[in-house]
Order: sequence, then structure tokens, then C-alpha cells
Amino acid sequence: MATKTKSSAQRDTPKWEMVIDLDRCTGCQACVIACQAENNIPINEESAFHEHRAIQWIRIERYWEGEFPDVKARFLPLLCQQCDNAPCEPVCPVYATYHNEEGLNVQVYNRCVGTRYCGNNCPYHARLFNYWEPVWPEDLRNQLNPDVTVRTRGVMEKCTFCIQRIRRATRGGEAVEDGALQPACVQSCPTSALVFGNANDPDAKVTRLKNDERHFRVMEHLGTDPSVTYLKQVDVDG
Amino acid sequence: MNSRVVKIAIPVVGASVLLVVAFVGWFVISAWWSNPPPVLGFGEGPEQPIAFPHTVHVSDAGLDCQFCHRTVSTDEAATIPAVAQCLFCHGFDKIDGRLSTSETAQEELAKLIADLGEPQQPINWNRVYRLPDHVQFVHAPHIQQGISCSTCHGEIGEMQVVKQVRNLKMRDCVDCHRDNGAPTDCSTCHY
Amino acid sequence: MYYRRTLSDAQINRELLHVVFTTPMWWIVIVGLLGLVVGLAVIAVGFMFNQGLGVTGLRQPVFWGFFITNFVFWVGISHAGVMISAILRLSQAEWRRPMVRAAEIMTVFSLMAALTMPLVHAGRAWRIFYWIFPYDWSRGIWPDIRSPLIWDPVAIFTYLISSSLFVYTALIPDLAVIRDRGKGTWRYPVYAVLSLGWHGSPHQWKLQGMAGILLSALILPVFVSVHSIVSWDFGVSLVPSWHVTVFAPYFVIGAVHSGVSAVVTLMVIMRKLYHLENYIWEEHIDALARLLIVVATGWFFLFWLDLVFSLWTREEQEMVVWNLRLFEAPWGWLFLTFFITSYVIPVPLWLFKRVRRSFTWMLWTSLLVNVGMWLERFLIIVPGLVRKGPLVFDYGTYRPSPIEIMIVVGTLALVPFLLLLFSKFFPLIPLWEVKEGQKLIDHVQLGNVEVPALVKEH
Amino acid sequence: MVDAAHEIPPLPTHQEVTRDVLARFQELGARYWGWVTVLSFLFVLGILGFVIRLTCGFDDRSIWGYHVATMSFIVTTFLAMPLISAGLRLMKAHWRRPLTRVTENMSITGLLVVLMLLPALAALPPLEGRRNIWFDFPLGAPGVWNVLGFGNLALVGLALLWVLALPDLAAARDHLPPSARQRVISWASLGWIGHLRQWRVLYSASMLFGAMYLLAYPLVQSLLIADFHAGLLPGLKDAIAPARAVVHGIQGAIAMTIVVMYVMRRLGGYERYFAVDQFWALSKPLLAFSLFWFYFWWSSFITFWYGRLPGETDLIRFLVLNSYLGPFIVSMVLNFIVPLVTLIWSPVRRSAWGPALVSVGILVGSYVNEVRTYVSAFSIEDPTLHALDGIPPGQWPEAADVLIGIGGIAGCVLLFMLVSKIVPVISMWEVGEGLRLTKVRRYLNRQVRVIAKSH
Repeated sequence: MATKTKSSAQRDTPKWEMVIDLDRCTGCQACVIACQAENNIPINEESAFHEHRAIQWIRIERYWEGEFPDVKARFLPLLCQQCDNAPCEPVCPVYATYHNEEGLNVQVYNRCVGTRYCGNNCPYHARLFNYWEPVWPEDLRNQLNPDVTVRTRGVMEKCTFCIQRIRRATRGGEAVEDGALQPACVQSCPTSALVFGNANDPDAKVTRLKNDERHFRVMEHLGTDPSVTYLKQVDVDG
Repeated sequence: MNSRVVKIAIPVVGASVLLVVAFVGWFVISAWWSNPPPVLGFGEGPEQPIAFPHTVHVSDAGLDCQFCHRTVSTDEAATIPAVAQCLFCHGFDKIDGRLSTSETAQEELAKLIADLGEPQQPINWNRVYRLPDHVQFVHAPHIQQGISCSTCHGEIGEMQVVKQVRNLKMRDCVDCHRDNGAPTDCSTCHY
Repeated sequence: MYYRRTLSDAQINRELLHVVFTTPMWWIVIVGLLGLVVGLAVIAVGFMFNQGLGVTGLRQPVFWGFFITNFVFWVGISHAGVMISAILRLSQAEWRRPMVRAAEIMTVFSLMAALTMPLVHAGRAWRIFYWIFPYDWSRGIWPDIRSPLIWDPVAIFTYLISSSLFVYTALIPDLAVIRDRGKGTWRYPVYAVLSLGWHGSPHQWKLQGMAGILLSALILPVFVSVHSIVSWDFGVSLVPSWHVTVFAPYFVIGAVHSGVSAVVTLMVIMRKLYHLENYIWEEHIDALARLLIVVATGWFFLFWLDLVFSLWTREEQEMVVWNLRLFEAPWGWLFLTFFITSYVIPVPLWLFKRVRRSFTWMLWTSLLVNVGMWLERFLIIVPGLVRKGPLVFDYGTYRPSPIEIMIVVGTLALVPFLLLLFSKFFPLIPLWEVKEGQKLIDHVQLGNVEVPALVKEH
Repeated sequence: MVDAAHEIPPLPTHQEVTRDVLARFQELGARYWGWVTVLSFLFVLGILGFVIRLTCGFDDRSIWGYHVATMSFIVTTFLAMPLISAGLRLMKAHWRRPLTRVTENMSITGLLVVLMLLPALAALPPLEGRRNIWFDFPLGAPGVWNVLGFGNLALVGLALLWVLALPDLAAARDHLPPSARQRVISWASLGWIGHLRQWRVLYSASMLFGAMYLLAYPLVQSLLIADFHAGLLPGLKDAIAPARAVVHGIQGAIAMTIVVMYVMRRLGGYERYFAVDQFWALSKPLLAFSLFWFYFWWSSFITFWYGRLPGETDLIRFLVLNSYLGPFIVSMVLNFIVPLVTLIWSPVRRSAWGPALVSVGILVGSYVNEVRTYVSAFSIEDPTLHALDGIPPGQWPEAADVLIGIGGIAGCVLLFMLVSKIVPVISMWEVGEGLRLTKVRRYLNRQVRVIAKSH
């Protein structure tokens, strides 16, 4: 019985991917807040932004298109791209970050010694460092998610695709229904701009969308092979 | 200085320094590999607010672990049963004499009832098995795979006071996972 | 040319062992002051460990700053010892003799100073054993040898061990001299153990000579590999302006440039402090300065390649970083300072024989080189991170915190501190090398002049 | 006991050396003319190959790859040889004395290189739209600057040759019977009489031209690599390439010097000057530069390979793994592995045949490496791209390419043989100077050489 589940698991190993439809993104930051709440991310006070040390596993990069006065604000939610050929992985001296079978770029906090080399080598700036010991106000302590490690100071952290939810959903061993498993950011997106799923499932929404004609991936010329695909209509009018 | 004193003092001091270093070294290394050696109080179970005897419940009464630790097969934690569950057997208003014959048992059970009248504070059991925050241990899959509780917790039925029997170092987990074909991906437990 | 002064063995022993057997006041004062600075730096490190790396000036995305700069700088300084002793020994340059020991020991101490840097810069410095030693038996997880950060400790520890051995092998005959002159004091038993029963038999000399030559030859690949590996920390990454193929030789030759300059500084100061006028002559620093001209020009060639090949590919991100380096304050000013102090001022000056033979001039020019070379490492490491990529709309800058500055200053004090301590117990100029050099002096009659001549060693 | 090896044979005098060298210099036997004829024939074959290429024109750049490779081979071996003379003179290495002139005489090949440069420049694509080191201010680049750079190197080389030859030319002028050759030599000696002032000028000029050559050579190699290699390969950002070429040049120069010494020992009877000492001394730097060359190559390889950028990975596939795998292996084995495993052994270094054999391998490897470097670059159709468009196949030589290769090398050897009958191949005055500074003394129980520090 054990061998059977193992072999079937190998055959059906999911490949978690995300598609972000930039044409739907309104830049509302709901995903950012949801991520903060789900993943025990320290509270970014104003000083953290002044020090340039705010921790956000997903952040909304805003940029402008067009010339004044005909200018449009555009938003690019940026999170760890879970690259299949990740530049951050081979440079870690202690295997604190590596690629697992599900195509996830995993960060092991208790293994991390904090050389920060991975952060240097990540072209997406998706990796963040804990400069201070995180502190929560007393009345927020019980709000911490028990399924997620509270990181100490001195380690790197980044988006995990809410691996605690993946673990919970796949615990039984049976296949996860498409759409049933959602990271916090996907779950909270009011415009459903973010889609998450198993790209090894040919019928999954994420598989369909990532081959949409509007698709592109960020900094593809670096050959990192990211697992996050963006969709954007190319504005022909400029 | 008198050279005879020096001649005696140097070996004595040297030997005692060596002894201390050797002891500390042995302690650190053995603690690293497994549990600390049972000196200085290591290796004993903590005293609990109510001297609950697993011997009576498991060996004598023959209760199954899951009779009390009900969520162990479905959830992360095995959970300590609520007071109500104790009283289900032992009687709600007074201590049922059939199940608690000895005097000590009566005394300990009295504490259960004594707490009932107060504002509902849970009993402050002392934790015996403690994993660091960065380890996410889930009981359910282990039970579902048919691993018996005693694999990690030892013969609880023979323990008057529950104590830790397995070191639960990471190597311990990883070895067992390896032997049983369970995943050894770091992110199985660390996330 | 080199062998004007003939010294008797007794005079060599007396003058070179003077500091070992007496403790002058200035020594106590300087060691005390340096120790104070080192102590302050240790307190700063303790404060940083207690509070977290938040007390540094590091921030997103500038993950490496003063510490790594200082690490590269000290690894660079450590390259002088082998350059002076191993290469010059193998090429039988006679003028090496008075400076080998000081250069080697500076290698060892600056490597130690360098080693502290990556250790304290780690986020959880108390866990670096995962990183540096392959000890992790209990988990079955080993360090990842694919990471340049694993190559680093391997190379540096190899270098540290081999250069310590190198120092020790060359020290044995001198230890025996101290042993024999320290009969009846505490020195006798200590130096008797340290000198390994040396009594100067031909067999022992032969073994010692062979060990020296073998270690010289074996240490050379290590020497080249250490700074190459340090350079690959940067070269193999994807950070714009770091991903440059020329980094390995560029770093190595830059290291030799700064290291040999540091040796010049050290020789001038040592000569002054210890009254070594009979041993360190104008000719010695003249030879060092000529070596420096060649090294600096080689370094300049590789620097030029780095610059030109980064610019002419005209990749956007490279241009952004180089623009920051060259034209934006304060980086542009630092760049100007770096280039002027490490090349433009010293090298043309060294072309003049009068500068090369002046201790004052050489002291200041060699100090300038090291100011410049420290800035060079800073300018290589930090601007690339400040302008790492287009996806951060955060174009701030990096500013070191007082804690970082204190720790860096601490390492600057640590090396002279250790050198002074070392000089209290061991002679900084190898007695036997100088004596051997005296033996190889000869004269040749050319026409009607007598010209100093050298016995060829092989 | 006195070891026989420590007995040094009596040193010859300056007069003996002059007499001996001039006697060999004077003779123009049948064997000499035989060699000249053979080499001229081969050189003419090379010109034939060149003419074949010329008829095809310059539109198809790829056919000129082998021509450039041959030119670069000459730069990397023959034209790098004066570096040995200049470098050793600056370092005041005494063992340089018998072998400097051989290396200086080779600077005559600079003339051939300048001639070969012109068609190579004609084959270069226009600067517009492609990455090049000339930025937006070409001022006649790349042609003018390349010609200036190469011409400068050739001129400095010839100047170095001429200046250092003056005392020997004067000696030949005074000792040779009158003939056309003697008149040429007489003219070339520029009235040298060995006046003190003349000697001072000679010393300063030799230092000056030596230093200039040491600076000009890296510049020329940089020009070659930048314009004929890096500028043509899309996406290549290999800053170390010029430095690697310089190192390769010195390696090739040492190898060529050793080969020439060996040939002159066997065929010319110069055993006395090219003693095992010279091979021994030269093979240490030969080993060092073989290691350096590998180190420089490895520095760029690991940067590309570890970075895993698609553009750079494609270039590795093109230059190392797929298209030019064969040439790569040949040059790696001959330029690095063979020297490493042989020359680390003292018995091999302390012989004439050992270094000579290794050197021949290095020369073959160098040629193959030049082919890999330049033929690959010239076979790219569109250099304006930012990354390789697919991985082009490797290019084998055609008959004309082989002819150009043979002709070019034969031409260089021919030039050397011709100039060696104007300028003696042993620098008599330098050997004599060395002899005067050397004395044999008894030191402890052995004989040693004592060398005076002359300045």
C-alpha cells in the first residue's frame, strides 16, 4: 500500500504555478495584507519603510505608462517567482534554499545562517532579510498563524506559495481539486487577477491561462524559468 | 617558588582541568547526539499539577490512546482531553469510588472538581514533548500510516510520570522517514 | 649593490633579538592603544549580535556592505606574504631576505582579520558552523559545495594553514637562538618545545630548506586560488557589474598591489620602531617599488579591461551601475579618490629613483595605495547592489552605520596589534636568512673596480 | 667529496665567442640555401592560397576566418618573442644572454603581420548596429587604429632588434670580408665604434624600446580580440579575453623560443650557447604560463557556466561544448594538460628534448586555439544580434586555408632565416658582458658561479 501511494505520488507530483492577470489588477494591495496576515510577517511600521527594510512577500510595483498628461498607472504584483532555474539556490552554502519536487523554491529558516547571498543573486528582489527580531503587540500574539514558523532575526525569507496550505490540502494523498487550494493572496484578490494551480494538470485554469496569448514572464532573458506567468494586453495605442 | 610544590601542583591542576574539560565535552557531545545524559535532572519527566497515572488508565484499564487523545488521527496535535472528558468516567458531582479506590487517587481527583467552580481555567499541564517553532509536526499522517504511539512516546502504560523517551532530534525524524520511505524534503516539516 | 654592509652574526643576533628580550615603553603604549580599539570593536560586535544586523546600514537590496568590502581588502593584504616569500624565494631574489618574515606573518594576521568579517556579517553568526565546517553528521545534510561561499572557507583555511606552516618552518632556527640565549628564564622551556630540538645540523638545515622550497611551490596555487575564489563570489552571480570574467586575475593582482604596498608600509614603520637601519635599506624598498610598478601596471590593464568591456557591450543595467560609480555623488568622488590614490599618484612617483629610495615618500605612497584599494573593493561591491535591477523602485543609497565603521576600524587595529604582540616573542626579521645572505656576498674585480657580486644559489 | 655536477667547465672568453659566432654567421652553405628554397616555395604556396581567397572577395566573411587565425597565431607566437628578451632584460636575468637575439630577430615577422592585417580588416563588417569597442566615435575605426597599433608594434620590435644588434653588426662589419652583405651590415651598424656615449644610448634605448614593446603587445592583442573575436560574437562579454591572449602569447613565445633553440642546437651547432641550462630556465616560465593560460580560461568559463544566462550558455556550447569541441580538447590537452604533467618533473625540464617536445605540442595547440577563437567569430552571419541565433556548426579548413596557414608560418621562418644572416643569432656582446661579470669560485666544497651586480 505504501509503495503504491509513493509511486502514484511520483507520477502525479503537482507543479504549482501562478498566473497574474495585470489587466485585472487594480493595485488594491489586498493580496499584500492577506499575505502579511497569513504568513506571520512582521508588522511593517513606518520606520521599516524609512530604513528600506520593510518585509513584504508580495508587493505591488507601480509604474507609469505614457507621457504626461496621458499617463496611466500600472501595477505589477511581484512575489518570489519560484524559478525552476533559480539563481538563489546554488549560491546558498548550507542548502537553506533549494528546489523541491513540486517545483517550489523552498526556504528553510532553521537552516539559514544569513549570508544573504541568495538575496544578492535574486534579480526580482523577492528575498528579504530579517534585520530585527520581529515583535508583535501583545494583543496580536494570538493572531499568529500556528502553521507558519515565526522567523527569527538573521534569516532570509520570501514567498512560499503558502506552502502550509499546500501541505494541509495534500495531506490525505488524493489529488487536489483545481481551485480548491489557494494561497492567501489569490484567495483575497477581489478581481481574481491571481490564479493558482497545478500546472501538471492539463485541465487546470492555471495551465490554460499561462498559455494565453497575452502571457509573458519577468526577466526571461536571464533564463531563470519562473513559475509565475503574467498576462498583459500589449497596448497598441501606446 | 618551591620547586617541589610546582612539581606536584602542575600535574594536579592539569589533571583537574582535563577532567572538567572532558566532562563538559562528553556532556555536550552526547547531548548533541541524543538526549543529555541523565545527570543534573535531565531525563526525568516534569511534575504535573495532577498526578495523572497512565499506568492505571493504559495498563490496568486498557484504554486506547485515542480514547482520550481524540484528534490524533485527524489533526496536527493529539490534544489533552478536556476536564469534562475525565469527569465523564469519574463522575461529575462527586468522585466515583468504583474507579478511584486509593486515597491518593481521591486526592488528585479532588483537584479536578475543585477547579470546576472557579473561572474556567484550563489545567496547566506541563509539556513533556517540545518541538521548536520551526518544526511543523503533524500527528495525523503518522497515525494513518499505522505507526503506533509507542514508537515515539514509549511504553506510556508503564510510566507513572510521563517522560520523554526519544530524543526527537532532527536526525531521529529523518532516519525514520528514510527507513519508511516517507518524504525527506526539508519543506515536509519546515515551513 | 645590495651588499654594502657586512654584519657579524653576533651583531645580527643582538640587534634583531633586542625587542624580544626587552620591553620598551612605546611598545606598551602602542599595544595598549591598539588593544583598546580592538576591544571597542569587540564590544561593537557584541552589541550587533545582541541587537541584530539592524544596527548596520544594510538594507534592501544592499545586502553586503562594509564587512564584505573589508573582508576582500584583508584577503588582498594577505597576498603579499606569499608574493614576497614564495615567489621571490623560488626566483632567488636576494633582496627578499629581511622582509620575508614580516610579510608572511602579516599574511597570517590579515587572513585572521579577513576571516572575522564574513563570520560577523552572517545573520546568525552563532550558526556558521553549518557553513564553514562540514560537520553536520546528525542530519545528513552537508554544506553545498556548489556555493562559492563554501569555496571561500576551504580556500582561506587552506591558505591560513599553509602560510602558518610556512612561517613556522622558517621560524625554527630563530627559535633555537632565542632558546639558547634565554637559558635560565621562562623562555628556555617554552622555546625549547617550540624549536623542536633544532641544533643546526646539516641534516636539519637540508630538511628545513627542502620544506621551505616545497611549501613555496605548494602555496602558490593556493595563493592564486584564494583571491580568485573571493572574486568568484561576485563573478558568478547575476548582479550587474559583478558578472565579469576578468574578476579572478583582476582581484589577484589587485591583492598583490595592495599587499606589497602594505609590506612597504610595514617595512618603513618597522625600521623606524625597531631601529633596523642595518637590515632594511633603501635598496630593499627600491626593489619593492619596482615590483609595485609592474604589478600596478598589470592591475591597471585588467582594470581597464573590466571598464571597457563593461561599457562597450552597452547593456542597460551595466550602464546604470557604471553611471552611478563614475558620475553620481558620493560614488563618483570615491571613484576619483580610488583611482588617483591607487594609481595616478603613486606609480608615476615610483618611476623616480629618489622617491623609491626615500622611506618617507614610500610610506605615504604605499598608504595611499591601500586607501585606494579599500575604496576599490567598496566600489566593486556596493554600487552593483544599489542599482541591482529595474524591479525595485528604490533608488536610495547605502550608508555605513557607526557600528560597521567601528568594526572595520577594529580590524585595522587588530593586525598591527597582533604584529606587535608577535614581535615581542619572535624576531620580525629572520636571523638565519640575513646570515645566509651575508654568506653569499662576494666581490668581482672588473677592470680597476671591485663590484659586489652574488653567489648563485643553484 | 666533490660532486662532478658541481664542477663548472671553464668559461670561454669574449673573443672566443665572437670568433665562433662570426664563423657560423659567415657561412652560407648549401644547406642554408636548401632550407631557404623550401621555405620560399611554401611561402609562395601561401600567397597562392591568399590569392584564391582574394578572388572570392570580402562579402562572405566566413572564408577569412582561417586567414585571421593564422595572423593571430603569428602574433601569438613569433611576434610575442621579443617580449621574452625585453622582459628578461628588465628583470636583469643573467641566463637570458644567449637567447635574446633569437627572440629579437623574430620581430621581423611584424612586417608580415601588418600585411596580413589589411585583408582581415577589409573582411570586418561595418560598425553600425553591432557592439564594438569604438563606441560612437570611430574616427576611421577599426581600420586606422588597428593599422596604427600593429604598425607601432612592428616598428618598436624592429627598433629593439636594430638597437641591440648595433655592437654585433659593428663586429661583423669589422671581421667579415668585403661583400654585398658586408656593405649592408656596415650600413646598418650606423657607425658604431663602442664609444662610452654610444653604449649609454644603447642601454637606455634598449630599456625604452623594451618597455614600449611590453606595453604595445597587450594593446595589439586587445585590438585583435576586441575587433576580430568579441566584436563579432553576439552577446559575448568576456573582459578577460585580451589578458588571456597576452598570456597565451607569452606561452607561445616561450614555446617557439625553445623549439628554435632546439633546432639551432641540432642543425646549427649552437650547443655551446643553448645549453640545457637555458631549456631548464625557460621551461619553468613555460609551465607557469601554461597554468596561467588555463587559469585565465577557467575564470571566464566558470563565470559563464555558473551564471547560466541563456546567451552565455549558448556561447559556451558554441565555443567549447558542441561546435568547436574537438579544437577545444586539442588545445586544452596540448596547451595545458601535457605541459602540466610533464614539466612539473625536474628531469624533463633539465633536458633539451623534453621542453622541445612539449613546446611543439603547445604550438600546435595554440594554432588550434586561434582557429577556435577567430574562425568561430568569423562564421557568425549576423553580428548585430544580441545573442546567438541557434548554434552554428564548426567550420573545417579548405585547401586555401591550409595553404595560407602553411605559407604564413613558412614566411615567418623564412624572414627569420634571412635576417639571421644580417644580424648574428647569438648576441655576442651580451654573452661577452655576461662572461665578464661571471667568475667561478670555490665555495665550501663546490664550485659556484659568482655574478657581479653590474648596475
